[in-house]
Amino acid sequence: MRRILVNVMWALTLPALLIAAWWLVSDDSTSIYSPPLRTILRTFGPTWDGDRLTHDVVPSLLRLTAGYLLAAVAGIGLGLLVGLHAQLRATLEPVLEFLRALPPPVLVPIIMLFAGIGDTMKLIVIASGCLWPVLLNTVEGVRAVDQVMIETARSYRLPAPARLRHLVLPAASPQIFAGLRQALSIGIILMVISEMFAASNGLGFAIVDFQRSFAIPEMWSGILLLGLLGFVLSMLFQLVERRALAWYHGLRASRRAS
Amino acid sequence: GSGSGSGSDNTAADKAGGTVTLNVGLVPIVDVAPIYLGKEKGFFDKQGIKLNLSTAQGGAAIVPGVVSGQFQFGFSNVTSLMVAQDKNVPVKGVAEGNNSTGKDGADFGGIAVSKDSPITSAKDLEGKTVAVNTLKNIGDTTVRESVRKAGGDPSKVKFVEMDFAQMPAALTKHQVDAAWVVEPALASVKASGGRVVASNFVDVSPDLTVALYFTSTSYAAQHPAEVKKFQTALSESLAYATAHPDEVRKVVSTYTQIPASLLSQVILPSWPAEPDKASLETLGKLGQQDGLISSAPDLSKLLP
Amino acid sequence: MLEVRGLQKVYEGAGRRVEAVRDLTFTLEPGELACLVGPSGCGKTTLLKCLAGLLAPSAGDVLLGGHKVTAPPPGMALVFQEYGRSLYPWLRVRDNVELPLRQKKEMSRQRRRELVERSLAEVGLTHAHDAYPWQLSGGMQQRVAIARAIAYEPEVLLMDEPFAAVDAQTRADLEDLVRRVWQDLGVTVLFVTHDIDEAVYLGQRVLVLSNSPTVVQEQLTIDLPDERDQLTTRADPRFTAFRTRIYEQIQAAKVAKA
Amino acid sequence: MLEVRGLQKVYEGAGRRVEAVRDLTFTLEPGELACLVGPSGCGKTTLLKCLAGLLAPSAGDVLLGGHKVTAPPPGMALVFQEYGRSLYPWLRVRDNVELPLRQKKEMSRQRRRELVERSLAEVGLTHAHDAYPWQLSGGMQQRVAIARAIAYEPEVLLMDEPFAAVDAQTRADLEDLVRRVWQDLGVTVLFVTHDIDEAVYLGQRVLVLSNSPTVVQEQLTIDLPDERDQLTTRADPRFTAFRTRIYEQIQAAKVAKA
Amino acid sequence: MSAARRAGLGLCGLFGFLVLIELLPRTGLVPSAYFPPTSRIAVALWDQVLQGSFWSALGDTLIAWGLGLLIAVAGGVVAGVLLALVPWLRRFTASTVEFLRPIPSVALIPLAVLLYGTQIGSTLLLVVYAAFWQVLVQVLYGVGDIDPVAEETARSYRLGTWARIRYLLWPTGLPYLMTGIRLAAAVALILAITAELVIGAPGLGVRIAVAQSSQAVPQMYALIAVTGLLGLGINLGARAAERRLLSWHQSVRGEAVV
Ligand SMILES: Nc1ncnc2c1ncn2[C@@H]1O[C@H](COP(=O)(O)OP(=O)(O)OP(=O)(O)O)[C@@H](O)[C@H]1O
Ligand SMILES: Nc1ncnc2c1ncn2[C@@H]1O[C@H](COP(=O)(O)OP(=O)(O)OP(=O)(O)O)[C@@H](O)[C@H]1O
Ligand SMILES: [Mg+2]
Ligand SMILES: [Mg+2]
Repeated sequence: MRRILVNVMWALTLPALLIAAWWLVSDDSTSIYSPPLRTILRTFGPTWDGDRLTHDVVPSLLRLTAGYLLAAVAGIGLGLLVGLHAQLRATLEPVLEFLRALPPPVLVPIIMLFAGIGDTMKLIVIASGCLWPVLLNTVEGVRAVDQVMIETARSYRLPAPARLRHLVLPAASPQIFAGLRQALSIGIILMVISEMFAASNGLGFAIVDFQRSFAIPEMWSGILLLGLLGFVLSMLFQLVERRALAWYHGLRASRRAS
Repeated sequence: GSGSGSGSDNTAADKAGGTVTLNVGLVPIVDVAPIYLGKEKGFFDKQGIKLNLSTAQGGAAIVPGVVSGQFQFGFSNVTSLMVAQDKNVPVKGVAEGNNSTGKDGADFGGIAVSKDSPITSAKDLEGKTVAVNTLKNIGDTTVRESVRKAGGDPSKVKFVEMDFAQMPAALTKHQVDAAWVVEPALASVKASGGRVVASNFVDVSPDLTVALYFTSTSYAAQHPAEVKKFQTALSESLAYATAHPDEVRKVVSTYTQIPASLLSQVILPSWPAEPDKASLETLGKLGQQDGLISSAPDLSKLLP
Repeated sequence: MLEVRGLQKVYEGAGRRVEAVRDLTFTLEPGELACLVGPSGCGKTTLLKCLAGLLAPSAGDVLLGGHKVTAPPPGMALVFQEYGRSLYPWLRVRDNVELPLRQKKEMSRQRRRELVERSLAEVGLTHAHDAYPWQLSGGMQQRVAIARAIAYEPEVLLMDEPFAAVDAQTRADLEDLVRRVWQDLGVTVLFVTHDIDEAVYLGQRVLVLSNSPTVVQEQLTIDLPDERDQLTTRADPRFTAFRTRIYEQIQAAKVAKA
Repeated sequence: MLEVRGLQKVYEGAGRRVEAVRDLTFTLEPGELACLVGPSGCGKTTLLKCLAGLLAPSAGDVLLGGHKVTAPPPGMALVFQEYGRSLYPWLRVRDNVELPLRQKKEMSRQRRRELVERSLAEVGLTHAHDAYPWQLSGGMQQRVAIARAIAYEPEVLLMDEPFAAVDAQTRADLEDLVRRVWQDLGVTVLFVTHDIDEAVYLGQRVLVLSNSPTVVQEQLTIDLPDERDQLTTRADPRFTAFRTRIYEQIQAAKVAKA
Repeated sequence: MSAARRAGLGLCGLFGFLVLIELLPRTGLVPSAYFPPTSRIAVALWDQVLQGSFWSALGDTLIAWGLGLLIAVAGGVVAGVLLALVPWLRRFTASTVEFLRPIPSVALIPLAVLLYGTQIGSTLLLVVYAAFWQVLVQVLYGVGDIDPVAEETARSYRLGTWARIRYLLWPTGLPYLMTGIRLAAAVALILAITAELVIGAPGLGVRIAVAQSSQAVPQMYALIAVTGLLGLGINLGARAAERRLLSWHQSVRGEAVV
């Protein structure tokens, strides 16, 4: 119980200080684009009421989840393949690097050509952005698997699936998780971007809509909500990671216990 | 806080040698051809204005740029300006931007459908999906008016947001049933066999003012002389553009990349000297009716 | 059974060229237990990895049962010198030992359990089933690696200094374990060690490698009785004679180089 | 000099609680060379890490020169049992040895070079300066770790089974090296080994640890003459007596547990 | 794999991709008016290359990209190392970091314009904001991956803070950082183009926007291809740097073996 309280203290101190600073600095702001924090917070409640939550936030979250999962599966799967086969890597890398550099705002129209303007498109846009950190980290993690561990697996002739499941995946998992972590925030960003195109609802759409209709405090409240969303998702992510990488953190913690 | 207008006096308005440098934020479309033409013809030099024209994708960048004084002037559609005024954004129109041609079926923007679409009139849009470039803006309000005038129920139309640039493809691929398209995308739609089923601007008013050049209220108050010079040069440009459509097409090819084949098909907007106040009142009412703005726009403050 | 012909291995890369093994030729009969001794860095590990099909020789051949070894052949187990790194830190001790067995499709779950239990008991780790390898001492880790190889019931067993990290008493026990397993299963064993007494005590034959450039310096048949035990065998005067002989050979190998 | 009082260390975590060391009390005089023997897993490494200030004891104290050890004290060098992982794979052999010396601000570049050269020569690695650790054999890696400790010219030297991976001849040479360094520099040495002969040959005193729960089972002063050499000392009947004595003690320690 | 072979395979991959783009519209799967085949894009690209304004736009984009990336990487590394060295700082800032990370750069556009107008400053702001987090997260995971034995070695030899950064943190984190830089480089490019596209700061993005709104489809694709090619070039540079900087690392040295 006390530990939880202490943790909460640590987590809240800096945000509290920053919010206080923002509050003070912005308090007498007359600028239309940087309204006082007071105003922003006051609009927060009324803006994100139940109606908006079901109409904008929930669809966004669903798209985000689906896109993120799609990217995770595709990124890890492709990353394992590409990481394990040097030839395949040499062949595919230029194309992947080419695609990786394409900015989503110009990519979206192209994706629209293939995937239409519905949720599939948004899902693909989110996935197409989340894919890269997962893919790159998986590839690098796979390439870095310890030689002796590989030789052990080979000498016992573990067949490919067992090698994947029991060696490559766990060995690369710390780095894969780094990628998944990166992808999480990118996913949120792309959720917003995808909803700037051919959308009529969603958190991203709402923010852009506020911005265009000069509802600036509402827009800021939306940005705050994005931040909160990122924070909550990242906490959830850490829970998952702590379970999945228990051996890894245990190994490191046990050695540093002094 | 980082106040508005903080940058309004430093870089931009340096009056070195009697000339002022004015930064203007524009959208790279046909509508703003007169200002490019005027610059080319020296109308602005004559007033001692050195013009710096930048293009941005839309109001998202231009309005804050003008409000913060990074731009002295910007180009925007009137509905956006009404919304801004309604939200107390300190903007003020200074000059006519462009007008609808007023010719039904031959306007620079209209509601288009694909070649094989069963839709023949605005009434058929009931229950259909219509693409507009921005929701809750001039596009959907005027399209609703078209539907209403054709005897349909505008509340049954489903709008979806999409860049003009993507509309031709979306129509071809039947991702939307209809789209409110403006030039040059409209020419592109027609080139691939699409049809215009209604001219939504014309349906609102025979002489609808679509866009204005605007500035921030603080700039207008502090630099009336510059505003005046800008207005003078601009009205000369508008008149010249109206008189020389061929030169307009030529200048458009300098700041856009519209393919020549398409450019010759593009319908130019009209550029009268003054905004049409009556049409703006109608537009304001539509905006109010659709809930874009809370009260009737104060046109005396908004218009030059 | 296992035939090595003109084996050469040259390591190249990172600006270094090392001829680890120059020219090795020898044969192991089926069911033989041979020990390999030689100075540090002479290429024993390299040789073992070539035998196991983990490393491609630069020249020469390795034949197992008349077939050329190009990949790890079935029925072979290897205990790595780098025992710590050959255990997977994300698997508990039990799972580390069980992992290779899972690949034997025909083996029942229960038999697997039994083998794991028994082999861990035989190396004295009955109580460590549930630990992660990094929670064990060096010697315990090494014993896990030995248990894994024994549980696998291989036909050919290659061991690279498997007792380096255990105390004298445990070592003696493990020596007897290896001889017992060898006799019970009729497995062919090649055993690398630095301990000359151990080599003589364990082996039917002792191969002495020279210092690099490495060749087989001497092959000694240890014609001590097959029934050996720690007290009487080591007290045998012939034991001492073998030991002295080998010691001299290794000395000679070293001097030849200096 | 080095005093251990009532030292206890309990490992907790990942669902396991291990009392590695129950209650250890002993003292090392300045300039003493003591050897530590004990069954595998009895807590020797744990003890050494507590002495080195790398691990905080669960109870009891470690005092060095009268001061409590809470962090690695200056002038102490440790040779790790996991020699392979204690070398940095990104540094060449020479740089691995030189790294700790760079921390000695007052030392000239030239002196540093000299120390590195000499210590590498002393462990027989004159030709491996430019190699990376992963290009070396196990025994060579272990010798690099020894060279690093010796070049550091520590006041207290803790060695954890430092000769486990080298052949008999090299081992004898390294034993003499340790005794030479000890005599020349007057350094205090605590030496963990599994080889009872080695413990007797090297030490002025041998500490025997019991099986867990670990205590000091016996402390034996080895009053052989200070001038020792591999042939005559090992042939000394008192040497054999000590050896037998220690062997019995370890047996006793093992039996006590079973 | 030789460099030539790698390049050859890469070219094959690219060629296959180009053929695919050529065939997609030709087979009528997508309307060629909106998705032109490779050949038409190539012609449009050639047109662009002949224009001086294209090169100045390219220069502007590259300057914004390079400068932004430099700031982001430097900032990310310094912040990451600082957070790794000072654990309480990490705890203190964790929640804020998680809050700020998912805030999309695009949502900051009005703020950027407010501060810097359409000058390079606003592009930089967006580029740095987006790329910084990529680097930071990778660095944090990287420095968390330090081998415990390597860390204990550093502690036992009392390496100073600087030496620990230089010789332990840096090499361990480097593979993660390289991935981070590759991720950040692409994100920086994406944001540079997007900012130009939306805000109208000088550069390639403006040209893309103009082409887009002009219905100049092949030109638009040509410009998009240029961003892809930039990404390709950036990756080539990163790979070359990696082969130099990480020659010791498993992922790079592993390539040479087998
Ligand atoms: N991966 C490698 N790259 C380059 N050289 C290597 C590599 N592995 C081993 N060597 C070199 O090959 C030689 C033989 O090494 P090997 O590990 O086979 O010796 P060893 O007989 O097992 O020694 P030890 O008894 O010390 O384990 C050594 O000189 C070593 O430096
Ligand atoms: N990080 C750890 N976490 C949990 N338990 C540990 C850890 N390290 C060691 N132990 C346990 O502590 C006990 C003593 O280990 P230690 O490594 O000190 O033994 P040792 O005497 O050095 O053995 P060896 O001679 O085999 O190296 C063992 O039972 C081991 O399982
Ligand atoms: Mg070896
Ligand atoms: Mg130990």
